[in-house]
Amino acid sequence: MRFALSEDQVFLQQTTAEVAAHLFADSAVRSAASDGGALRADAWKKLTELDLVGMLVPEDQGGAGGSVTDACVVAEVLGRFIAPVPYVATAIATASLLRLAGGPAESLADLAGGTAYAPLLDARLDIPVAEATIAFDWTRGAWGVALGADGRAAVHALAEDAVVDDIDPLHPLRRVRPVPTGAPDSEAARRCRAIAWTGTAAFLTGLADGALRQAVDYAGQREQYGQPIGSFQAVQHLCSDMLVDVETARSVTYGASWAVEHAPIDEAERLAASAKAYAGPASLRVCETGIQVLGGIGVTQEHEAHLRLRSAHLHDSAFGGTDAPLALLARRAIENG
Amino acid sequence: MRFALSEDQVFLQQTTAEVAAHLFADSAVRSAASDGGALRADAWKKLTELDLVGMLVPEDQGGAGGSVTDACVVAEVLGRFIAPVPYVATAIATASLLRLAGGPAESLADLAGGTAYAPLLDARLDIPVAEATIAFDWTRGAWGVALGADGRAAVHALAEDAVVDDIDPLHPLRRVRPVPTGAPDSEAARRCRAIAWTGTAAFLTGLADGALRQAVDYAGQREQYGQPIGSFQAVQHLCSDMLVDVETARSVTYGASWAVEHAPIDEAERLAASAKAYAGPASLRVCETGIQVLGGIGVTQEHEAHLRLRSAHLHDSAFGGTDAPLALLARRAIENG
Amino acid sequence: MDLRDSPDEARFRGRLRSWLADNLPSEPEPATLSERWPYMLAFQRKMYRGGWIALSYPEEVGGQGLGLMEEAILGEELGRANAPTMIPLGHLGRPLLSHGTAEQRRRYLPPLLASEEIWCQGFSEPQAGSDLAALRTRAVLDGDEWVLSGQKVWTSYGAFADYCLLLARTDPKAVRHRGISAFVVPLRTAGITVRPIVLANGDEEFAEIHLDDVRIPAENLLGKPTDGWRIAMDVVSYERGAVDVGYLAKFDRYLTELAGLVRASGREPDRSTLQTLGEAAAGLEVLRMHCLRSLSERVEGGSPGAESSIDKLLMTRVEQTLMSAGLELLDDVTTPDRSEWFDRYLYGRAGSIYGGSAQIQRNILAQRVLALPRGPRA
Amino acid sequence: MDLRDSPDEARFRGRLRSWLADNLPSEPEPATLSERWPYMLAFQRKMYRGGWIALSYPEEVGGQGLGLMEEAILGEELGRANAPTMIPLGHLGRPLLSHGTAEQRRRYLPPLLASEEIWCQGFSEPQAGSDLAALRTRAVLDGDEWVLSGQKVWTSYGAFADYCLLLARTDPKAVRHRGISAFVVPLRTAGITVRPIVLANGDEEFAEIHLDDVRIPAENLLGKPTDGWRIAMDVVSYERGAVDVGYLAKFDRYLTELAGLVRASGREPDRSTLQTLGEAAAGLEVLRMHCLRSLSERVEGGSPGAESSIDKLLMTRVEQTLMSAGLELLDDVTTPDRSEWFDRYLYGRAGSIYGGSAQIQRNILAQRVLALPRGPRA
Repeated sequence: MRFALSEDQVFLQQTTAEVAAHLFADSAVRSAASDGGALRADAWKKLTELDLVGMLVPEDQGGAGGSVTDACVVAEVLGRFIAPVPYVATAIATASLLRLAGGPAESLADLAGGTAYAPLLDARLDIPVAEATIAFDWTRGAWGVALGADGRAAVHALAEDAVVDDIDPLHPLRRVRPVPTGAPDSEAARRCRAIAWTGTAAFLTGLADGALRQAVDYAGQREQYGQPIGSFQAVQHLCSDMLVDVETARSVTYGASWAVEHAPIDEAERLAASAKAYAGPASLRVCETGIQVLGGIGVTQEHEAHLRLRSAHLHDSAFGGTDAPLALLARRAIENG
Repeated sequence: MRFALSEDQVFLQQTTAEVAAHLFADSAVRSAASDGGALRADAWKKLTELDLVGMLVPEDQGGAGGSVTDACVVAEVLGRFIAPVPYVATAIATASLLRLAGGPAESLADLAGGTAYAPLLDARLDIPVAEATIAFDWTRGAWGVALGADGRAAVHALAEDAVVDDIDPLHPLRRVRPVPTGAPDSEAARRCRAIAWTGTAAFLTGLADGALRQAVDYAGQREQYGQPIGSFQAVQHLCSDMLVDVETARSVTYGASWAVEHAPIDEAERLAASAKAYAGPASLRVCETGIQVLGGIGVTQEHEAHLRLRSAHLHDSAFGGTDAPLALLARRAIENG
Repeated sequence: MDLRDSPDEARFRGRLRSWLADNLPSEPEPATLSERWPYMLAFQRKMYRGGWIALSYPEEVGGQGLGLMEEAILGEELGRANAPTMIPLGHLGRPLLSHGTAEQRRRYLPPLLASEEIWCQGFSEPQAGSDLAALRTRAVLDGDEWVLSGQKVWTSYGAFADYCLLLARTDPKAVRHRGISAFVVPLRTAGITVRPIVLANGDEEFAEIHLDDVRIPAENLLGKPTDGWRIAMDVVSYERGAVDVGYLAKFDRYLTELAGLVRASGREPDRSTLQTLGEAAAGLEVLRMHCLRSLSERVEGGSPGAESSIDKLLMTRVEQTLMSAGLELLDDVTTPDRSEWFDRYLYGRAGSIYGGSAQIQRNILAQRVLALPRGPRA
Repeated sequence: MDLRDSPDEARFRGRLRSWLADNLPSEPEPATLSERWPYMLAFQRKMYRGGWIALSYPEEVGGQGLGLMEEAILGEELGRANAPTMIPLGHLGRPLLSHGTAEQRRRYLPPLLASEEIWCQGFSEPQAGSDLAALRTRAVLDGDEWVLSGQKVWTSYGAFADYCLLLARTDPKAVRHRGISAFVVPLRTAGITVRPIVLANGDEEFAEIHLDDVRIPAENLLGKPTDGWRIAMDVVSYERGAVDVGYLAKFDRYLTELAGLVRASGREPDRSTLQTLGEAAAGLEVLRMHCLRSLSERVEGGSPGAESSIDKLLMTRVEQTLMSAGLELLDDVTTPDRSEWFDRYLYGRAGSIYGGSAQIQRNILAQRVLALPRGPRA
């Protein structure tokens, strides 16, 4: 047993962070909320060039042939920088579905080449049982991907309706004309769901990690009553609780990232469900506490903290919120109890 | 509108506190957990002599003819001292049922004279719909009281089974052979339930108030790192949160204590349900935090903090826990929404 | 205890209720502040003309000579009638009443209370948030004028205001809060720039005020020099009472709306839904009762003390519980209702920050109510 | 990342699993500690004879010369097999190993690891809980003997122990933690009184130790004089890792039991039940993964640092979530299951107190991991 990133993964983490720091400066992220998708498009191009978009696509189909852990390393870093790109939606959830649930091979290669694909969900952002109505983390012109009634991933041209971006302008939803789907019952479909949960948990962990770093920086600098606010025990304890949330969300997420590829399906699901159900609320707590530490500035549009919190909410809701993974965990426990 | 205790009520509060301080010293309460009911019997006699047991019994039936607010004043003080007596169960819940739901007049007089009566509940400590199996806060030889199928309070001799006192040894439950009951549908029965909720909220508030006082005293004296622990912001904030819980539970409880006697039934129920659903969890939080402030000593039998927490749990569960009042509040909101 | 109206109170409530029935605007409240402002202002002036504003102020300054009790009834009835949001001005008139000269009261109070002149509060600064006593805006007497320089933030409705009740340091040698004075600053004065602060939910309720050698007449000092801190604490404690700021009515409206959406969903509510909605409803009743109690204590005992931090923390807790309930129950994230609720939730995050953060309120309670020993900082 | 056993680990697990299948006691674990103690001790000695104890200690002192990984596998398999509770002794052998003389290691370690001599930890005192460095027990060298006087509290299994690893102040002039030394104290020595502390749930796991002019040989000093603080911090950080203390296995057992009771109730679980049970289950997976990660970091990087406070806070959080779930789901308060669960819940309240309170753990994280500035106290 070894629970640690490999040297290659640490390198991947560092280079992704360098790229992200360049692409997603705080001010760039703030303007991305209203730039009509310009940063999103530029950044996606760059991430495609770096082979990060095709991380889960096999090398012989034009991808990087990486592991889910590799993809989670990237997703976490992107979360830290509140990156307005559909990495979880496209590079993790959709790529897995196309690859593991027998989707068209040319779409997979196309995805690795930077073409926009969005996973199709129901109105509660859960994985649909019979009908999808939302393209999640939608990009203009994106194809939609969902499991068909035959249990195979199918690609759909989308008849688009309203854009819903008032919760998280960095990750728009698009209503689409209903697409009939199959339920995620096969082992392949269940593994895809587990991978989507895990990738989302990684992004949520990164969002939280960024909030923690920012809070600690700010608390070390901002002075009130003649001393840095970070020297007050009340602020210290807020930050410590954030740290516990971040590190423990990270632990379960990376554990799940290994399990979804290597463990039997029941164990894979148990860990992925735990990661999703834990990282969502943990990330919300951390982003909220981060705003509390920042004080007034944190609730304005002059700071990106609200965008971070918005992204945390959207991703907490995605792929069945906490309800779906918690129900899975509870039912498994009851079966084995 | 006047939201304050009257001068008489403040006097009642003071005298009850003096009596309680005498009867329920910390060491006496600790030994009451295993004295076979001796303190309970003595104290009940004393409270009967002082006309506190008959508080809700009309004067012409041998009682004090007091208001529910008066009874809540007494219940709160008794809670503060973790008094091992069935004041809420007998003097408030049972007395109301006998008085308002047409119980036998002689029983009411008998109750005011100190005879033991216990309300009959179901196994979840909720007010029974069809069958009661638990005598709540039971005293040896107690009569059981429940609403009959005819909607009138009935007195039952109890065929007793096991005593359950391992959650709260100060307020034993007794399993009894099932007693058929009616559901609390009439306005009188609903008002009785509201009074039981309110009285329980008062006792819970008192429990919390005692925990707060003790924590603040201890934090002012106990030194670590060369200063009183109460000077550390982390401890200060724990105490402040306790204060908020205590004072706000008190507000809703006394508001309810007035409403259950004077307001239309819907408003009475809304306030009583709020008091019960709020004071229970608030009291649990405060009793738990109190133990955290006390540190190690708080989790031993050498201190009465665990008895306080046990009593808070039992009373939080009593009369439908938080589920019954929350469901009532939610359904009313939905009807009016 | 008597939560019923007295006969006078009942008559007042009856008159108010029928006036509201006749006078409420028929158009709904606009969503954006720039459209909402004239709407709010028009209704507030109409209410003033009807005799429903400044209830507890003396008649000679334009008030109604009634009490806090009537103020509370007003809050309740406005909520019940789903009336437009009130512009909170009442607490800013208090220091004029208590510390103003006869001339200041005569000049400023009537138009303030009539909403003919809008006032805002210039307390917080970029470097003086929780630590208000650290404020740096300076006022220097130059002949018969005060010259003010500095910056204020978090000024509610600052972009719409005519006057600012502003704190500035007049004695730089005195320690912290001892050197502060309060001023009446006309915002049209040269050297003042007002810039709106856009909140996370898009609201532009707050503003920054920059003061660059702003000259105001000497008589615009309120109270004596260095009375500033006492005046500020007075205003802040009024501000902390939930009744004054009309939050209760707003929360009631939100709860009713949320319950209506649950009903409209047509789904039979499960236990988890009942718990979530029930907790939000219970929270509102607790807030209502606690406000009544605080009100009653104020009616009997004068101005609110450190205990008002309890009201503030409770209000925040109830608001955040209600907002979380909304997010949980409105689980179709693509509906406009959910989106509006999400904006309210974001706005609610500010509740534990403005007017003294939750941490500051807890400090106040620990030290001033519970009398816990001060830390080494003291 | 590779959460699979290596071939060696898999072989070890296989052997252990089959040994456990053959050797687990057939009688259930007794409820009271006085009956449970001999039961636990018998099984622990049997395990030692089987070669399953002291896995990561060197063979020359009676260990198995294996690693932390095998210790973790042991914890997992004990939990999986629903084995008796282990007596936590391993962390007390560590300072003997690292600071003991050859003679001390030879004399004390083998019987400690074999559970033939039981050890306990004499750190906390009535006036030195969170603030361990304030300890007052004194040791004075008198010829070739140390004379010890003072009082220890919160000593796990103190009433059953033969030896105590005890901290005492040897240099009263040195500031706080600099004047402390560690001793090996035989508890049968004259002048020692051990009194059990009864916990709220009736457990007698802890004890007080009173020392009244207790004379022990000079060679019972462990390490050099004033090494005490470093030794203590070492022990405490080992203690904080959840894997060592076998909590994970216990929590797993509790969860399985709770889920079984939900199933046995025959009621179709509603959404609220699924959420509550699911959160408890997720908590355990988080704890398991975090423990694996910490373990892996320790295998690669040596002894655990300040980050172990994360493990401790997580363990408390997961325990308290699990206990609350039990209380909520077992809503028939008259059943023995509920009553047992309530005892566990009460015991769980101690989780945020012993071994450094939750407040102390947060201080450690803020100052030593996040490097936030120290307050004026420093």
